[in-house]
Amino acid sequence: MRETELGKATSERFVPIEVRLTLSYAAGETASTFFTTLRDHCRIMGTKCPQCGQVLVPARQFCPKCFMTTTDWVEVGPRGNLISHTVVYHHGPHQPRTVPFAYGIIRLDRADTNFVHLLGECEIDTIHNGMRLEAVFANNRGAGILDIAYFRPTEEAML
Amino acid sequence: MNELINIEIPMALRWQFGTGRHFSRFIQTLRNEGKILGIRCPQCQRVYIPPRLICGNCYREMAEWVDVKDTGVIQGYTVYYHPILDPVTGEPRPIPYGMALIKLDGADTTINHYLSETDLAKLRIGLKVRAVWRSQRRGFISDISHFEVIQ
Amino acid sequence: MPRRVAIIGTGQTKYSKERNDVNQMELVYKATTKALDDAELKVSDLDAIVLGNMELFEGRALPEMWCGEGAGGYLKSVTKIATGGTSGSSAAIAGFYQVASGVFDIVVVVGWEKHSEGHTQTAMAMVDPLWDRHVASGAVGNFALSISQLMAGRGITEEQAAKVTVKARRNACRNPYAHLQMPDITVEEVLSSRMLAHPVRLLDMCPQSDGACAIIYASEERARTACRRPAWVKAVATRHEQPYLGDIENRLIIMRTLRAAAKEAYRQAGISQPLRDLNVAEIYEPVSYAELAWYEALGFCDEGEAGKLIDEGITEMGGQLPVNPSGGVLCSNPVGASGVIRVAEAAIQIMGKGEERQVPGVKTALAHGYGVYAWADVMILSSELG
Amino acid sequence: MKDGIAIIGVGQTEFKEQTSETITEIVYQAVQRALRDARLSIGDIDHVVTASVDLWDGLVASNIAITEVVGAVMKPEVRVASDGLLACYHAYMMLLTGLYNNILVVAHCKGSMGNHYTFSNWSFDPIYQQKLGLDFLSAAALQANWCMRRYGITPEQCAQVVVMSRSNGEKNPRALGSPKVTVDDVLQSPLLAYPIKSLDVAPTCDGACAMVLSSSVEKAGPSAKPVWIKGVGACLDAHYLGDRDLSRPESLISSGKKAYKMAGIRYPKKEIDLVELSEFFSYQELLWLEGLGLCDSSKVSETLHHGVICEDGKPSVNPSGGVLSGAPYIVAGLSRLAEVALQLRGEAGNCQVSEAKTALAHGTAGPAGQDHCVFIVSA
Repeated sequence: MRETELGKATSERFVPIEVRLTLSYAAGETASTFFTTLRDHCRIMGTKCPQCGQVLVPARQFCPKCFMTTTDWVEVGPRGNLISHTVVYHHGPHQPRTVPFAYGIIRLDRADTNFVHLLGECEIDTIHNGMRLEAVFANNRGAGILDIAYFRPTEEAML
Repeated sequence: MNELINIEIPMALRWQFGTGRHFSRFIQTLRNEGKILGIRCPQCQRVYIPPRLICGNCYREMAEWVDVKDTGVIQGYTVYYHPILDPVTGEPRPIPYGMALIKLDGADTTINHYLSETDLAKLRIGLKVRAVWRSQRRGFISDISHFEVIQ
Repeated sequence: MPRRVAIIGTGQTKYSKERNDVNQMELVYKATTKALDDAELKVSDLDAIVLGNMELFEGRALPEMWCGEGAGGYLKSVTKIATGGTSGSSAAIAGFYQVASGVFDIVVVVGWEKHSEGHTQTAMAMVDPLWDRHVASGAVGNFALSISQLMAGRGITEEQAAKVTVKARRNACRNPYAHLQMPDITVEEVLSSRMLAHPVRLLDMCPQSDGACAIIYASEERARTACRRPAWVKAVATRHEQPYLGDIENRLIIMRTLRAAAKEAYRQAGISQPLRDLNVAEIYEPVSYAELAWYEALGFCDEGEAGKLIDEGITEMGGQLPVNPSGGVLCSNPVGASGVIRVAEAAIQIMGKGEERQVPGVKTALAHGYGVYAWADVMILSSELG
Repeated sequence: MKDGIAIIGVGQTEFKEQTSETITEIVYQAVQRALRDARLSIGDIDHVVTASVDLWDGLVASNIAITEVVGAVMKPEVRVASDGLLACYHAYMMLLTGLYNNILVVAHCKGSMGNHYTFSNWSFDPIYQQKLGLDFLSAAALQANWCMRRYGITPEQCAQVVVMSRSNGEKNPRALGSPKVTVDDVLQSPLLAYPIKSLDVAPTCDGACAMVLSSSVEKAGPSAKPVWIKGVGACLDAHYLGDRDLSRPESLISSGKKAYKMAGIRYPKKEIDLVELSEFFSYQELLWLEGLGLCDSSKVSETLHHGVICEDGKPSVNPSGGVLSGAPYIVAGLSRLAEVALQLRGEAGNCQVSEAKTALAHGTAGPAGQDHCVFIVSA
């Protein structure tokens, strides 16, 4: 933690404190398979719950509702329909894109849960719920959720 | 066993800490006059450093400010051989370095601070020490660079 | 009198330096499913969840939002406790209250931590920024300063502390979950390990571990039907202390918080002589010297006699009061879980499920949580409803 | 046993946009006011339950900073690291055990210390969501867009909610006192995340709230004005946003049902006189009412232009100005319960609702209302 100007008492009423460090979180076996498949084959994977039969996307080790370990892997998407969206105008240092940018909640083909990701290559006012989308994969992929760059409208969505 | 992935996320966060009534006066007095202020509980008469709103033992508000000297007595000590990040410089502190629990003359609580002495044979509880101040004061106890043993 | 409550199941993951095969939520899931199997229950039997975790160590906020599902928390009441080192024991106590209240019949308490994913030392430095952060000495330094008082005031020696480490790391060899297991560790080996901050050496200090531990509470009726030998909760007590290290005079010698919590717990459980009335104790020792300080504060011995207890093997396996058959915090320390592990291991001894680390004939067990500079939780479990 | 627990004292600081007071000072002020209101001294308190979150406080184990002022030196305290109302639920259960007489519940947060939305990014799972940059604002915007479409809620109706909250809030000395606004002011305020505009958002602020709960009210003497806790429910929803139908607040519906069942309430719309909700965004006031079965969002447009939110103004909603006129995160839920207690004691001053007998207080935490807690109380 480098607190270069720690406690520089700008005024004795307020003291600025800063923390800079990098956290590293294990994705676990299931999410690691999801990410390596994304990176190496540009395929989006879900896992199926043996009890309720739902295909959970992105892939989960267990079904949160049935508390059962998932067994089979199912490829989903890369296309799907937009369920809800927002366009962010308020900047924050934690955002991966400069504003304005859009988020979408997308029901990918063959998935039983929705997928949350960024939207791109579309005019803000053309975004409408139900529109048909397809995943656009990043050029250099490092096994992370941003290996999918964003989802864009398919050709027929543009007609 | 397939490849296991780790997700790296950089954290860069800032907080604006309010110093409040007591600490703002402690900072001002230390920075401007080089004096260390404690505060005394009207009930148990204990003088606390750092100064604060209430005495936890008596649940009484404290208002009597007390000047505390920059000399004191060692109540506990250690010599550090394991580098730890110095929060002021942000660099690992060169080892070995001494640390002590010091009851400053005029205070009833101790402060943990750095000690120049690193020879364990010379260290024991009860030794008298004196503060060695940094040239430039900013109003924090780290304005004292370390303590040195007197005698 | 509150409803009677018992622990009817426990679940632990293997504690280790790094669990890269599971993320935090999956780690919680692993411990929870094991506890459900142990109690022969399904997730639908759980009425509520209590979690213990010091999330800022891993840079998190509101971790129950993500990890609550791992403990079966979907569409259930989830309460997340965070009180420093006592997070696990305080969560265990909170789970007891929620069942004793009558609002819930079956509650699972899960504590977890993944130190491999965070910065414990720097997070420890995120203490009071106006004071502690300027001389933050971290866990090792804070203990070293207080241990010099303990040695001067109570005559505790480095050898006696080394014996505590040897007892812990050998006991841990009979605990399949323990992180550090050293079958042939010797006092000499401990005394020659690298000095961190005098007199604390590398082998005197607890590790930083990844791991999770779950316990399941049941109301009296459910406990009777669900479990052959439930571990009944006889006492719970907590004491917190003033905020700064320098406020606490002769911290490890006086330890007024642990003395008061133990006294209250013994009163509730009808214990007059702990050394005689307790059959096993799982206590929270982040450094070997602390175990000797806790012996006195818990009333296992008179003033200045803690060294005698370890020298005469009274707290060894086979001694009059075995302490930490599990290997304790010295062998496994995922901070959010460490307090729950103490309670789980005490319950395991009562339920007779200790396998190789089982102390014969355990009827009454003590579990202790320690945190911050001098916070204390004490819990007493018994095989008899009484 | 269940009816034996009452709120016998409430205390709150004046919420401020930014104060240089420390967390210790604002908590002390709230505790002093609650003890005075309960006519008790700190010695009468036998356990403390606090609510705070380390990342927002910038401290590890941030309850260390308030141990002295909540009277927990050499006494028991436990910290629930979530909204104050959930901490209160735990305190309520502790009292039901019969092991304690009076429990002090305290919640604090200084929103001015840091960037609220950047902090909230750290509460999303780091594996699949955090690196997308999601925060409480974008999660709420996804929910707003979805539920406004489903229930036909319009931006004008959301703006109306802000107008009513601000006008109620102005009459409430305890509220932040954000200035009155018009529907047009709200509609023209800058868009933060479609469809949420800046005036649709509850301003972050600094403050603390404390409350004394008692299981031995008869000992509290004649002047006591107990507010009895009749029912409580709390519930957590799925975390991954894609696992939830954001237009249907499952965990709020479940929390409400549990609280109604415990309180013996079968027709909430008729039996609840007064509601204080934790709405951090204007659309949430309507969505929470829908989830609690207290108003039919599709009929909101008619009721709104009568200047009320629910049909024939019953229950009355957020007379205090609600969270929308400004309440600190983490403190919001507990301060709703404090406002409701004052209302039932007839001590709410200018924003007093006439003869309210049974009231509901609501708290929420996490993205897009993932975790909810509901209290039903009566005079």
